[in-house]
Amino acid sequence: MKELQNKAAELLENGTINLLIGFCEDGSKRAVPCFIETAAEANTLVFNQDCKNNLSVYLHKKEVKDAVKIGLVANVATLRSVLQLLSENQLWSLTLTYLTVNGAGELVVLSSAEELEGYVQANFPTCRPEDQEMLDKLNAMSREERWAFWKDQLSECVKCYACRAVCPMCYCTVCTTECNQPQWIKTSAETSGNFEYHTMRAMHLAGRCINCGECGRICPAGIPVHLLTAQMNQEIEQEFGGKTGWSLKGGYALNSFKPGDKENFIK
Amino acid sequence: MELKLISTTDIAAFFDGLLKAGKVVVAPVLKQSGKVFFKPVQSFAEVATEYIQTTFSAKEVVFPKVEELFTYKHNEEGGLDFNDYLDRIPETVIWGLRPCDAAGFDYLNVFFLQEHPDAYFKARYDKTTLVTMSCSTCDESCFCTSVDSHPGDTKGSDVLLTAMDGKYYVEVMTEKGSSLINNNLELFTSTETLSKERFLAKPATRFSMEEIKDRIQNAYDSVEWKQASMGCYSCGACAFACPTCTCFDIQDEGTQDHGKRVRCWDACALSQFTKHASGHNPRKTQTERRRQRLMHKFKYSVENLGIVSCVGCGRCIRVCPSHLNIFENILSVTK
Amino acid sequence: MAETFEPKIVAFVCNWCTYAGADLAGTSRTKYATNVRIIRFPCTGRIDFMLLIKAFQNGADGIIVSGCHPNDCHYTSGNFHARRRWMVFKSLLDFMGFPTDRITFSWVSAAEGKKWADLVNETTESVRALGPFTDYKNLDFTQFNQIDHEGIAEQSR
Amino acid sequence: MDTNQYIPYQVRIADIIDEAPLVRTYKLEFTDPSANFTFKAGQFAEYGVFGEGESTFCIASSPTREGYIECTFRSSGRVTKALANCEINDIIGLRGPFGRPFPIEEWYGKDIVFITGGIGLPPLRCVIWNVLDQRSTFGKVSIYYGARTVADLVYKEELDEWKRRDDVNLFLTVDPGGETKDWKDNVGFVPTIIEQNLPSSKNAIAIVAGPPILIKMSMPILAKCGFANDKIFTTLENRMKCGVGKCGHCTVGKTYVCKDGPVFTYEEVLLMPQEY
Amino acid sequence: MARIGVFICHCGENISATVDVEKVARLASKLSGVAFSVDYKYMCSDPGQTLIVDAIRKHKLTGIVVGACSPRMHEGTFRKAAEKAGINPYFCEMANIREHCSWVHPKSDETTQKALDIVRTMVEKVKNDTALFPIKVPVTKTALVIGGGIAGIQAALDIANAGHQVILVEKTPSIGGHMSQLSETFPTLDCSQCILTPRMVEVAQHPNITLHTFAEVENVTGFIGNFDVNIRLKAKSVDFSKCTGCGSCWQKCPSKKIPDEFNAGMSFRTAIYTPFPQAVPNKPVIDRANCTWFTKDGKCGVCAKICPMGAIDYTIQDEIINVKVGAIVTATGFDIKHSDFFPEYGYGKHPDIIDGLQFERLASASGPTGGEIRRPSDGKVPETVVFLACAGSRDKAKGIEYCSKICCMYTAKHAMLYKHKNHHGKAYVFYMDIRSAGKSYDEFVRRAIEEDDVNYIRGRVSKIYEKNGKLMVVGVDTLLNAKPVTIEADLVVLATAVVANEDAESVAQKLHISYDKHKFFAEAHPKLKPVETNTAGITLAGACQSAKDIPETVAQASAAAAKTIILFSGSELTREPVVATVNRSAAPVYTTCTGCFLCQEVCPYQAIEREEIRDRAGNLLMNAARVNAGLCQGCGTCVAMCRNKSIDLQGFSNQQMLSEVMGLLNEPFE
Repeated sequence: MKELQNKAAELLENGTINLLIGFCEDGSKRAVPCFIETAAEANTLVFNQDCKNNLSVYLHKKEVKDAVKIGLVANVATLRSVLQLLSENQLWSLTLTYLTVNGAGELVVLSSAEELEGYVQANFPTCRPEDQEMLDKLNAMSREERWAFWKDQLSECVKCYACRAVCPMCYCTVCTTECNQPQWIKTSAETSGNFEYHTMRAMHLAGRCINCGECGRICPAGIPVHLLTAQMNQEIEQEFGGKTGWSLKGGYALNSFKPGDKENFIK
Repeated sequence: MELKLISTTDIAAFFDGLLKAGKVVVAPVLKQSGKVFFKPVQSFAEVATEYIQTTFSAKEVVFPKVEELFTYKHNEEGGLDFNDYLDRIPETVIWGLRPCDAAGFDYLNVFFLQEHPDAYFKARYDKTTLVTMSCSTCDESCFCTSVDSHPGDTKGSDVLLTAMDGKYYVEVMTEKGSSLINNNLELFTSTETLSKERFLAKPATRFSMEEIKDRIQNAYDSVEWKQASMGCYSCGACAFACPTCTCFDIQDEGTQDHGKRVRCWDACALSQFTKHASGHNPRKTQTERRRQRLMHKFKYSVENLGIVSCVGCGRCIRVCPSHLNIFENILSVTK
Repeated sequence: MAETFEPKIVAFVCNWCTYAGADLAGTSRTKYATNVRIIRFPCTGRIDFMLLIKAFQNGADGIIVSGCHPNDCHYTSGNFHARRRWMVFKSLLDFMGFPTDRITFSWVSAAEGKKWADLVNETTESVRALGPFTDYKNLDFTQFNQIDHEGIAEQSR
Repeated sequence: MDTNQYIPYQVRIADIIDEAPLVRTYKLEFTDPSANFTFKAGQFAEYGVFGEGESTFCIASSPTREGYIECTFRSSGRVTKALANCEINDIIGLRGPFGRPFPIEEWYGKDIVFITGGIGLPPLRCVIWNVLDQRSTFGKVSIYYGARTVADLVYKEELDEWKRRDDVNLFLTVDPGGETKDWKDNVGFVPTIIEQNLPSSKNAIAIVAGPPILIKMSMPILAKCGFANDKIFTTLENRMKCGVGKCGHCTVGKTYVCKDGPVFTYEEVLLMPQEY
Repeated sequence: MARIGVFICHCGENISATVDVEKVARLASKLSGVAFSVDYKYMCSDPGQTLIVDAIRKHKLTGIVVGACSPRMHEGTFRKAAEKAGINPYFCEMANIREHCSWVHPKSDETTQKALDIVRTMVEKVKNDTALFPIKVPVTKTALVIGGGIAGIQAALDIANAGHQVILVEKTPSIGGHMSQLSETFPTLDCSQCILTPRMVEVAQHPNITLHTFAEVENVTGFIGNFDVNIRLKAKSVDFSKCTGCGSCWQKCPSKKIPDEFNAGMSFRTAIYTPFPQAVPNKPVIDRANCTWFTKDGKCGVCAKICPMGAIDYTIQDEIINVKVGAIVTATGFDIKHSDFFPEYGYGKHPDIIDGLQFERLASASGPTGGEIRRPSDGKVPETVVFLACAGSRDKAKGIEYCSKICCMYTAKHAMLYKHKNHHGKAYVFYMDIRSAGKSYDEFVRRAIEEDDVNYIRGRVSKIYEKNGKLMVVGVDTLLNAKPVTIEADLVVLATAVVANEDAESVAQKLHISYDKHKFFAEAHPKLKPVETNTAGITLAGACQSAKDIPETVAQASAAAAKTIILFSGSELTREPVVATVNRSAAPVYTTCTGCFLCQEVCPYQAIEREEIRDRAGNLLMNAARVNAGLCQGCGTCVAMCRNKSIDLQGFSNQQMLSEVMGLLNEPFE
């Protein structure tokens, strides 16, 4: 902890970074994202189990972009999303430094995309067991049961777009939901509109989602939306191979093909 | 106002009485996600008992997340026929909402019916009766006592039930309320005023309206807004969960010949909220948007309607993906 | 229902193979079910999955998606990309419990007028067997809009 | 029970005038003769194309001209584009009139100075005609109007008419480079033209509308002429949905532009946050 | 609202027979946005088009829907009409109520309803049409001709003589193709070589023709007017700049037992060789697969030693050259089935059962027997020769349903040639039908039968077996009430089926052109575009499209040349504006493209480029995709790829496709 704070302070001090995005504790002792611009504030930094937010999302935020040289306190999921973003030609205007804590609990500072790639590949996360459990449960269900499950879940969606807002891969300046010529997605949060929205979102993230699970975790209505993309990713991985947020080269399953791709579902 | 008592054993009978009377009863229901939502229920058994606060407020009964304003259809004369449903709204009882929610209704009522009364809200509100439950528990997000309310507040309620060991202390506040009671009057016994105090939760008081009343005046220019809003992802969770957020969007669904015009919730935190077709956006940054929301709750609504439009239910704090904390923000910007 | 149910089937086809194949079915007067309505795209690669959802939302009971056989794409690779997209889209719908047996994916070349006719007939029959597609319509009883209020008022009586 | 604010009137497009690139004026007549629709200069309405939605703009015709209303709009968004695709005799929806009008009654006997540019003229046109139709009740009337190019000038015929009238001083201009070879009027930005022909602020009212830059530039000049901030009027155009101060889209601070405005004195504007 | 005109065509009876066209027109007029609706007997006729033009003018229509045949048929026709009436041609849409409706459904209400729905759908689309304008693309005035047979030679010469550059690619060491192997040609019996050789020489000497023999097309990218082609020049192992073609090398070459392709395997050639004496270019190449230098590393090397010019170079490697061409003529020719294709005739195990090409070589003065017809097994002159027409052709069982077209004629020719050379010999021809349509073709066959008394027996041959030195040909004579006949033959000649080259499929895939199930290349339209392919700028010549005789081949080759010359007639060509575009708008938006460039990968034409968007001060604001309208072919794969709909496809825009779907599924009215 202290180590992290000192390093952050140092980086801010020597001008390596102008802004550090990390976590601090709020009044009720919850880890919340914080934005530190001076070495003096660095001592408020914390980094522990309940530092869940994927802070890479903030890299799309104008107020943050303006800082250009940015330090990011990140867990592997976050680093993975940064890697994916780089492979999608994003964040080009930023100089990033990453601070993380490895399995052995020691501070790791990554200052180049290559280092980042190396670290991520060395510490590549697997699907969270609780998610896997849910996926298996759903896949074991009958078609009708699954439909009922999602229908019930999606009926609670109010289209607050929190799932979109916390998703590092949802960086479109104008989302399909806001395209109104034509209007692809109903603005209203009727269940069918919600179905549209979440299908669309899952399709757009299939093969790009880095499974940080934020969308599901923060959904006010408690809808496990992250399962959709998690499932898609697993299917894509076994059908077409390739991992998301694995390398700088990217390798998006849906803009490539093999002549021998699966087609048993085609008459 | 009448004061009554009803035993906890009879409460179910009272509840069923309402259903039998053909009323739509909307009550908190625990869903598998572990969250509690207001749902129309068919029996008392469905009603959740152990909960501090529902995820979303009860406002959607009178201000649905999607509300059909009217349907339109081209007629033979080349004109259109409109059809709204204002006359088709059933009697509804909201059961077990918290005093903060009820207080929210108090604001909604004033807001929607001032100047240009909102026909849809009115139609729903007139048919809705609020049976409120005092809070015996709370969490660190609750701060009703900071905004001139408390866990046993009767503000906005038609009936307030306060659990006192073995019985409910029933405060009947309005005509609507008493007509509800009269539905099964035999279940109730009259009583004199009792003190609810020891049965109520004790949420921490974060500030008092009194102390910030003056300092909020020039809060607009506070430098703290940036920090207060940096964490904001610009989603609509806070606004949609809020019992007093009233912003909405109007959309047409259908073709030029036939379809419906609906209104659905909108949120001032969404970047598109104020954006013009030209791309010009009066509130460009999240800082401005966050400020608008908070200033509206604590300053503008007071100036416009004389009411603080925050009821301290703490929902926005609970749902916020980055745990933005409204009372901490207010404190920081009124420093 | 007394009279047999006639499903509405929308076909999303590419211009160079399947559309031409359907033309060939026409020129060779091959008869098939009237239930299908064709929407012409330049290439299967152009077919946006959102359009399938929209079609179902607007009352389609079944959908045919068809284009050039692999390697025959007029644009060389459009159908390869489409194939992947379909595969992912289909499994997503499956996962969401959507009845994907209402969607038929196929390759029909410009020379396969007969195959087109058969495809339409088979799909029409299978969808007719499935019955009208109501899952989607039933979705739209949002908690508190008046339609539902009536619904509930009904039940509670 | 009060009338339902959300049910639109049905109006038939009686006439269409193409004013400038992308800019059209519709003359609208109420299909239901019994609809006694009355409004005041400066008020706006919600114009709806069914299936597309509603769009907000001012009523451009003068309340003194009864039996119809006119609106002028530039097609930019979804609704305005759909609106632009309408033909004569199409039915569109209309809700209104909304908002606080110009306090014309208070201006009787005063000089009126209109300052506007481009598509900012329509909101003032209603006032201009209102004033001209009651010409005798007002003092001098001066209009400063400019556009980027000659083509972008709207209401060309009316401009000619005003030019001909000797009871109106029209100062017409186009931005440098926007003139055509047969352009006889001023060339230069509106503020410059005002500088060259300073209006008297004595017993006068100034009404400014148009692009923000124009407003920003004109204010100091008007101040220099001695116009008090409460004698300068303008009209704001924020995004609006309901028009009755409920939907919250148009708020600027505590102000709901739709019901507290759109007409404001410059004094009032200065009190608002810069969110318009 | 738009003012749409709907025009319903009866197509004579073709549509009106099953669709209630009046009703369709009547109900269409009720559709929102439809200002005018009418039905007419023949919309595509002059009066029909005039009707449309007048209606557009009279009713100030903003767009039209023509309910008639497939857009692939008449879209152009009606778009022109729209243009004539003064509206942008792309405000015209066709509702295909013939191929997709009236022709495939019985007369019924459903059929009429369907027609109606189709029309409504297109009305919805046309409402969302936008004015489009043709795109101009520069044209590289160089043609690539693939294949050096008579087709390729003819096409190359025609294009070259029109003054354009031609690159001719031939995979064998010499041009000439099958025609050079033929002895005489029907129906004139003039010597094939004699008429072909001058043309071959002309090619070699033509200033506008660059000839690449022993070369193959590696891959093709780009599009009409702007193809980018890689050609593999296979290692000849001989430096042509030094070689004089003196021939000492192949005379001395020790490996002499290589079956000679030119003589259809009936003689041998050396490892270093020229295919035949008149080869163009007349310089040898080394067949590395059979040269001991390459097979038994570095042994031999005789040719190098012998060569007076030192032209032999074993180190030469394959070379890939890149050329830019504006058009491509595909003239890759054909192949024939060989006798090993026929189990009933002993799988070609018997040397004296030969195919037509082998007989040509036997009959050819330049052939292995110097033009004397001797049977391969023992070199005896056969007394009885049996010719089998339709060997494999028109035989479902063999998977070749089609007629090989040339067999009837060359079989007659073969029989004649044999008779001319051996007057006492007997010639029998087993045939199914005699197909001798063509100028003085039937006369030719009659001559064989009447003057050269060749015995024509109508019937099939069931089997052939050997019996004491003779080939017993067992068949039936269907004209003599199906009497079985057995003929003792010394030589049997099979007129084997004409088939596509084995590499036809891979060639088609390199060129991105389609092919039929027999691997013959597919023409764009069976009647109206027999020379073009579906890929603009690529034409077909000769037997690669279907079996043809020489005059037909030459005619099609000249046609292909003509198409190419037309394409080259202007410095740029105008293309359909059906292309993708990435949206752009004024500041502060600029574009909604987020510059993820995931679309770049899916574009088969590399049409998506990067654009840097900068503010006035020159600061880089964003990277956004941009479509090169010249390269874009309008498949729209990128459009479906783009997550936030920043790319759209003109003519098939999101708005259009979505409103089609909506329009289609809106409740059927009335």
